[in-house]
Amino acid sequence: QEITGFNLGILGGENAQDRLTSNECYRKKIEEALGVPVKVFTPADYDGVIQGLLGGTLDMAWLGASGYAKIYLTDPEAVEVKLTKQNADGSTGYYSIGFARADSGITSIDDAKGKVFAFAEPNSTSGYLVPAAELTEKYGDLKTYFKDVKFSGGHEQTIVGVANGDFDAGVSWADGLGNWEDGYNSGAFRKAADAGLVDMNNLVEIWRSTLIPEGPMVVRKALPQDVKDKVTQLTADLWESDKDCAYAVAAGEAKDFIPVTHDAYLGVLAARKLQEAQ
Amino acid sequence: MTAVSHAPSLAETVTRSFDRRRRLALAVPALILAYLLYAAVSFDLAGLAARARMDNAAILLADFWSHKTHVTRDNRSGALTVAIEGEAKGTYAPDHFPDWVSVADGITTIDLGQGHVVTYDATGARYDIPGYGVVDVHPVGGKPVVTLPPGPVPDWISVAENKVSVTTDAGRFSYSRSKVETFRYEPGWEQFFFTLDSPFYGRGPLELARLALVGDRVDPARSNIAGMVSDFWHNKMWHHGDVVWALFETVLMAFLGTMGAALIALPLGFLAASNMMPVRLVRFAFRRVFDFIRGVDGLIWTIVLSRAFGPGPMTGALAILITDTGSFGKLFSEALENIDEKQVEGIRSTGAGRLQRARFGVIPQVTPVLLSQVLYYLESNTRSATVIGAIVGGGIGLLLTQAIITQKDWEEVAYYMVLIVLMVMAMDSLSGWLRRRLIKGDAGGKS
Amino acid sequence: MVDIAFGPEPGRRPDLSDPRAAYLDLLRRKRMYGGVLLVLFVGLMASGWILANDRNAGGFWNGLPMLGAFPSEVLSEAWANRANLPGRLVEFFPSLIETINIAAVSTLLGALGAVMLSLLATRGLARWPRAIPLFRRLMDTFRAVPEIVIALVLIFILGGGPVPAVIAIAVHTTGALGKLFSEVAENADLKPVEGLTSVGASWGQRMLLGVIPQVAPNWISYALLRFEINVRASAILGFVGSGGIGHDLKLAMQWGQGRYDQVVAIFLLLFVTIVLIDRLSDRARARLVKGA
Amino acid sequence: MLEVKAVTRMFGAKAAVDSVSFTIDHPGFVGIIGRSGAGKSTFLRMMNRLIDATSGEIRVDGRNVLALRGAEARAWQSQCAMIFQQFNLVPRMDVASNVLHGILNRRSTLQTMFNLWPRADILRALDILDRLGIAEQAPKRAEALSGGQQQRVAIARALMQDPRIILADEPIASLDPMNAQVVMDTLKRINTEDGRMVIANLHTLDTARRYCDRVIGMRDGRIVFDGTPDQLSTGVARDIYGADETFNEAATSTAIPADTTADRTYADIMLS
Amino acid sequence: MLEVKAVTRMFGAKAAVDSVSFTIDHPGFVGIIGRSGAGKSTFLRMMNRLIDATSGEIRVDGRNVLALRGAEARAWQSQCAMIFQQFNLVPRMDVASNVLHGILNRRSTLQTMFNLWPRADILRALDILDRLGIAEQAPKRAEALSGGQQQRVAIARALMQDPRIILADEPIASLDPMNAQVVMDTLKRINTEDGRMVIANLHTLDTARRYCDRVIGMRDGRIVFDGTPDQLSTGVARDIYGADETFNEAATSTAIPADTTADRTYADIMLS
Ligand SMILES: Nc1ncnc2c1ncn2[C@@H]1O[C@H](COP(=O)(O)OP(=O)(O)OP(=O)(O)O)[C@@H](O)[C@H]1O
Ligand SMILES: Nc1ncnc2c1ncn2[C@@H]1O[C@H](COP(=O)(O)OP(=O)(O)OP(=O)(O)O)[C@@H](O)[C@H]1O
Ligand SMILES: [Mg+2]
Ligand SMILES: [Mg+2]
Repeated sequence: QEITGFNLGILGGENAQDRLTSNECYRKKIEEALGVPVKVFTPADYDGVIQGLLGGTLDMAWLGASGYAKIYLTDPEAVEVKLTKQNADGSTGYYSIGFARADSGITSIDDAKGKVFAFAEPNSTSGYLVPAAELTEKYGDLKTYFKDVKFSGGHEQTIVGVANGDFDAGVSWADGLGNWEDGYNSGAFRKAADAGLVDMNNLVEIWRSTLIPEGPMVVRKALPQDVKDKVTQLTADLWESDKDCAYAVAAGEAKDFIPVTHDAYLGVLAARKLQEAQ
Repeated sequence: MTAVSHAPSLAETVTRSFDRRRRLALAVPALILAYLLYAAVSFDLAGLAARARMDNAAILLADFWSHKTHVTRDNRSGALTVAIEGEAKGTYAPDHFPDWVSVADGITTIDLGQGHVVTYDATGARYDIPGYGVVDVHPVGGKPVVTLPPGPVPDWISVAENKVSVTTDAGRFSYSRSKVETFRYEPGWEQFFFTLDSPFYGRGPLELARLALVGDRVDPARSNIAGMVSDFWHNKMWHHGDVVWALFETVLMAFLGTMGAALIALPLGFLAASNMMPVRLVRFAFRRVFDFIRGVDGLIWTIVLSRAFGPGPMTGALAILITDTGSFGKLFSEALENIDEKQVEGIRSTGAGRLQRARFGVIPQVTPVLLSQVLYYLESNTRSATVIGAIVGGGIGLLLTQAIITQKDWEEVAYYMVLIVLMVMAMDSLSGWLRRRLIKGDAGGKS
Repeated sequence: MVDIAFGPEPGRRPDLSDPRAAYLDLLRRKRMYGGVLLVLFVGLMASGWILANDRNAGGFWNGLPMLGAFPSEVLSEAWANRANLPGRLVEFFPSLIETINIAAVSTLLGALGAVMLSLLATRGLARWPRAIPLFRRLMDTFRAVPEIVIALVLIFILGGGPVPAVIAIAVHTTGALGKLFSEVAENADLKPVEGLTSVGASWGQRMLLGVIPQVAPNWISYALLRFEINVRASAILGFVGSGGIGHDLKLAMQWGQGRYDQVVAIFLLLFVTIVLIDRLSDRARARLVKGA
Repeated sequence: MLEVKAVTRMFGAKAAVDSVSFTIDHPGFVGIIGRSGAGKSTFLRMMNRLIDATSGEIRVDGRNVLALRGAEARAWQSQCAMIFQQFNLVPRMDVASNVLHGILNRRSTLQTMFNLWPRADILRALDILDRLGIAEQAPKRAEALSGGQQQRVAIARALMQDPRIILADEPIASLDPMNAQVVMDTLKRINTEDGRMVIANLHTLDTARRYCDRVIGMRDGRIVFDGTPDQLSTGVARDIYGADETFNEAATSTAIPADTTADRTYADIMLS
Repeated sequence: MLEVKAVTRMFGAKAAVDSVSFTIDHPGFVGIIGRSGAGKSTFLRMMNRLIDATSGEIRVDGRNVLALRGAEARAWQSQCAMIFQQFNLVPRMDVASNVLHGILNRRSTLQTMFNLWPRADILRALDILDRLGIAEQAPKRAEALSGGQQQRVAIARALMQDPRIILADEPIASLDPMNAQVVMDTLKRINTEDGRMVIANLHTLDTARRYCDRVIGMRDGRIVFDGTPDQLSTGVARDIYGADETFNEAATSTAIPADTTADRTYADIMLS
């Protein structure tokens, strides 16, 4: 069948206007490839994009891993994963990193037993979902293992809270590349350090999760096959054909967009299921 | 003349009623105070005082009206960049550094003002702090080694194995294995009018005026005035053009939602008014529908509608429309119940039909009330549209919430806040003006 | 709308020497204005909706059949887990109380602020008549800043929790009620005030005895209305991470599938509360204003 | 031409109008008097079909108007204009529009919805206003007029209906003496010049005496007097008003006092 | 004791009170008459410091009260009671509280807020009400009283102030003749019994003649007459009121007419 338009959803995380601007080149390319008008949407929170994909008003989006899991669990027939981002070092994910104050003497999760532990917020993949699932698997019920489990409200609040001693330890995310004292190359630590909120020298890493996959690029399943193929192909070739544009779409340094399958997200899906059961 | 001269019972009644009122006068504030105390405890006000991050407030306040420029040297490659807010689009060209940064023979000198000077050179970096001395950092085996003036280390200097940082009133300095950075804070919204790549950047208002009116073309391809307008409108840092569009989109959502709701609620209001709708059941049903619509909040409607219509301004407008249909339905039916029956009777006595009675007996007298309500909601919906816009991905609200969530562009937050306040004020005056113009002085709807 | 929109023309005096021509002339102008106004309004509405529809991801007609999709998804799951519902209601009840407390405290504080500001900003009553424009602008500004903006900024400083919400709503309430209060006060009868002035009463006494008893029923009625609005607002602010039941709703909502029973429970609590408060305040207001 | 047969109206157990019957055979000026609550308004309102009768008939040219339903009842209303104590105009609309409301029944709903009247109708409305001496008020809003002027607009609306019968429910009760006189004079003129029947509820004896050809006295819903003004002796009046020996006719008088010099002088001084 | 020196008040370019000077040396009953707009109210309001004078002095026992500021001005107000045409009571509060307002100047706002009136004050207020014959109204709301009663409450409030001077701005203009007489009698009694000075703006000549020891006539802001009531001839009155030959004194009369039978009968009928 024919399509009359193509709608692209972009997730939050950066200034909305910047997101629109940086994706303008991408939009143009898709428009050229498909020959129909392409519109870009940038709702403030995940839900806007997710509802759009579920409702069939958005045709394609870059999602977080958890967002994909949510869509899949709501309606497995809504979207299919196509590509993901490959980082400069060849990895395709990031880590949830446990940390504590350097002067607290805590250097591992075992040391943190009986202390106050902070997560970011219940819906965060790296700030709660994955670390909580992994820690629960290894140490049993966290509410009894730690003295208290708190939600700080966000990654930044966790970092600041631990640095201030409000919490004894917590988790946040980073790409795990580069130096700890810079807050790694990218992630919540880096942002906090760059903003001058914390001095990374005062913090130590005490735990690291398994690799959390980068979010996928998904397309709506119901789209005509050739549309799906065209858009996927175009995006997969983006780093080769237009590096600047690819940089803008990836929102930073990366190596390539590479194909990915649903299986890469089974871990996150399982973590979500685990949480749901609670 | 004594108190005995009148019936004692009267004096008693009166003094007793004074006592009663006195107790009431004391009890009400006491109750309020007690409730506030309870609330303070339940909101953990004491804990809050401890949690409050006043330094965050300071950063925010400073960022509201100032900007910082990063002077960064990559310690591995030795490359030097000077960038406003450290952003790519605010990066100075290497041959056009601001005048407080000078590079000569591989030595970078950064003048932070008030005598504070930072120098980067091949051996490391130095920060000369007046009244304290020189903080000298040089790498040994990749790790920074710091030499401080004698005495205890002040708390504004942080020295650790891999990183040294100094924070003073003049700026911030940090040295790590990978890079050395200096931040200079300056007041003002940098690049608000023109970005660095514009030929008009850094020129004073007078010069700009001269260029606009009489000056030679800076860019031969376009006149100066056109260039200025275009460079301002397409400002890459502030996106003025898009911001204006966002404002318009917000007002559009509010306008469509409010007016649409009014048009739908008017006939429904008749069906829910006891003096217009004789069938009790219908009336009751409509009232409950209005209650339901209002009870489910606009935000929830937004989410429900997002599934059906996807993100975009129409979804926002529809969300406002639905919520307000509930409010207007209730308000309108109340207004209809309060009408003066005499006018309707007068029209009825001429043999007018049902619709005609409504048109001439009812509509003229409720119009001022309705109009004034609608205009009032128009103003307040402009505010709601800001919030709803954020969810449906449009309007100034999206820009604002995004800027706040990313937590670094506080000057943009300030800019958007000012714009929102101005927009709501403008809508307020517009609706006030329309009210006066259309209703001509008589007191319209209260409540 | 013609008849109401443009009453007796303020500008041109009708030519009294020929009432008939004068009236016909006036009628012509009224009809023209009315027509222009109507065309303008219809044009604005139509082009506005078309524009909005164009810029939306999904079109109006395509979306219409999907309207029930989300609610039915939520309801069907909640129905499947209906056994949990009573437990959920109990679970979220404390959050509801917190939300109501946020609304009540902020309404109270806002109303107190509004009383002061409105008295200071009302012609004929103001303590410092020259400062009236100042206080008015202050109220306008308070009113114009959306709650969510203040809350977001305060959350950054104070962290999550109810206090940012209270402050945000209180500020907005001060502005909104201040305007309404001062409109009421403007219509207050000044004779008692003058009477009190003549005995040498201070400004506070004049306001307390001469103005407040007159305006109190209307003021309280507005404050009750505001309380109801603020319950809603505090629920919404939960969406941005201030405490209360709105926060729980947001978490459950964002999680989606699997927690829809929570969504329904929270929604029920909120809905019943809002409707209840709405009815109660309606009653109370009717009694205050009409029964006085 | 008008035949009222045993018309009754109950409110609950109480008969507001209790088996009233009378006949009027030429278009005269009929006054109905009686104290407050006697049932005068209720009777007129039944006649205009603003409320339904409980039983009885009112035959106009042989047709029982009380039995008419729907559009027919409205058509009857359009032939039988009503004037109210409180004028019952639409205060926010202009005077001419208010007068035009008189022909609402004869124009289709669609035609009237947008207040777009044919030019001929407008001119006729202006003519009527002119006849009543308030043509220059036509563009003003009704609420901007004085009470007497508003009542004249109400009369103009009634004339616009081109009715056979004009019912007037205490047309001068809310007016000051000066305006009352103008309004009563107007009604009388319409009665004599146009030959339209006028039935007016009146509060006061002297007005009834001065303007009516025939006076009907009501008490507790029943007719207790029916005759010419001359027959209205003080004794009869006492009967109607249910008053005792102390009855003083001046008590119900609203006539303009003969001597108004003092008032005028005062007014002059005040205005000077 | 009271010395008014060239007091002037401008409203825009217009002098509402134009260089008024006079002296009063014993606490008599002074009437100020003059037609509407003559500046009577403006003068009293300046004296009570409700509005500021443009220039001039009012010396009471040598102190210029026009120069007082802030708390001192309020203290002066508390010694110089004012009675208004519209009573200016707090309608929703009870009569006793309204009387107690007379001593507000001696109480702090906080005390007022918590209704902390000492028992002695309450009793004194009741005594004053008793003296004015309305003690049994004390618990009622002020708005529930008739006009004449309300004005007596206002006088009670004035007495509560224990003032040296009572200013009364057309105290009987909104009252019916019966109540007007009661109120004027009360003021006169206070004047003679307590020896407080009363300055009253009066609208009507006969009231001034009947109650005043001294009459001041104003016209266009200036004093045009200052003398005893006997000196108030019709010619002088014409001067004051700016009237011509047609001047009829009755026009300003509010005296109670001798014959009120008609009114009473009417009332009886209506109430029966
Ligand atoms: N809608 C109603 N419901 C119940 N009783 C009514 C109603 N309308 C009138 N009545 C009663 O019917 C009786 C006659 O009322 P009506 O208004 O006809 O008297 P009236 O002669 O016009 O008196 P007035 O001079 O006060 O206008 C009164 O006792 C009145 O209380
Ligand atoms: N607040 C004001 N602003 C402007 N002009 C005023 C004001 N108050 C009074 N005036 C003018 O001052 C003049 C004197 O007014 P004032 O009220 O003192 O007269 P009066 O003798 O009390 O008349 P009345 O018998 O009507 O009360 C009038 O011309 C009036 O219009
Ligand atoms: Mg009647
Ligand atoms: Mg006066």
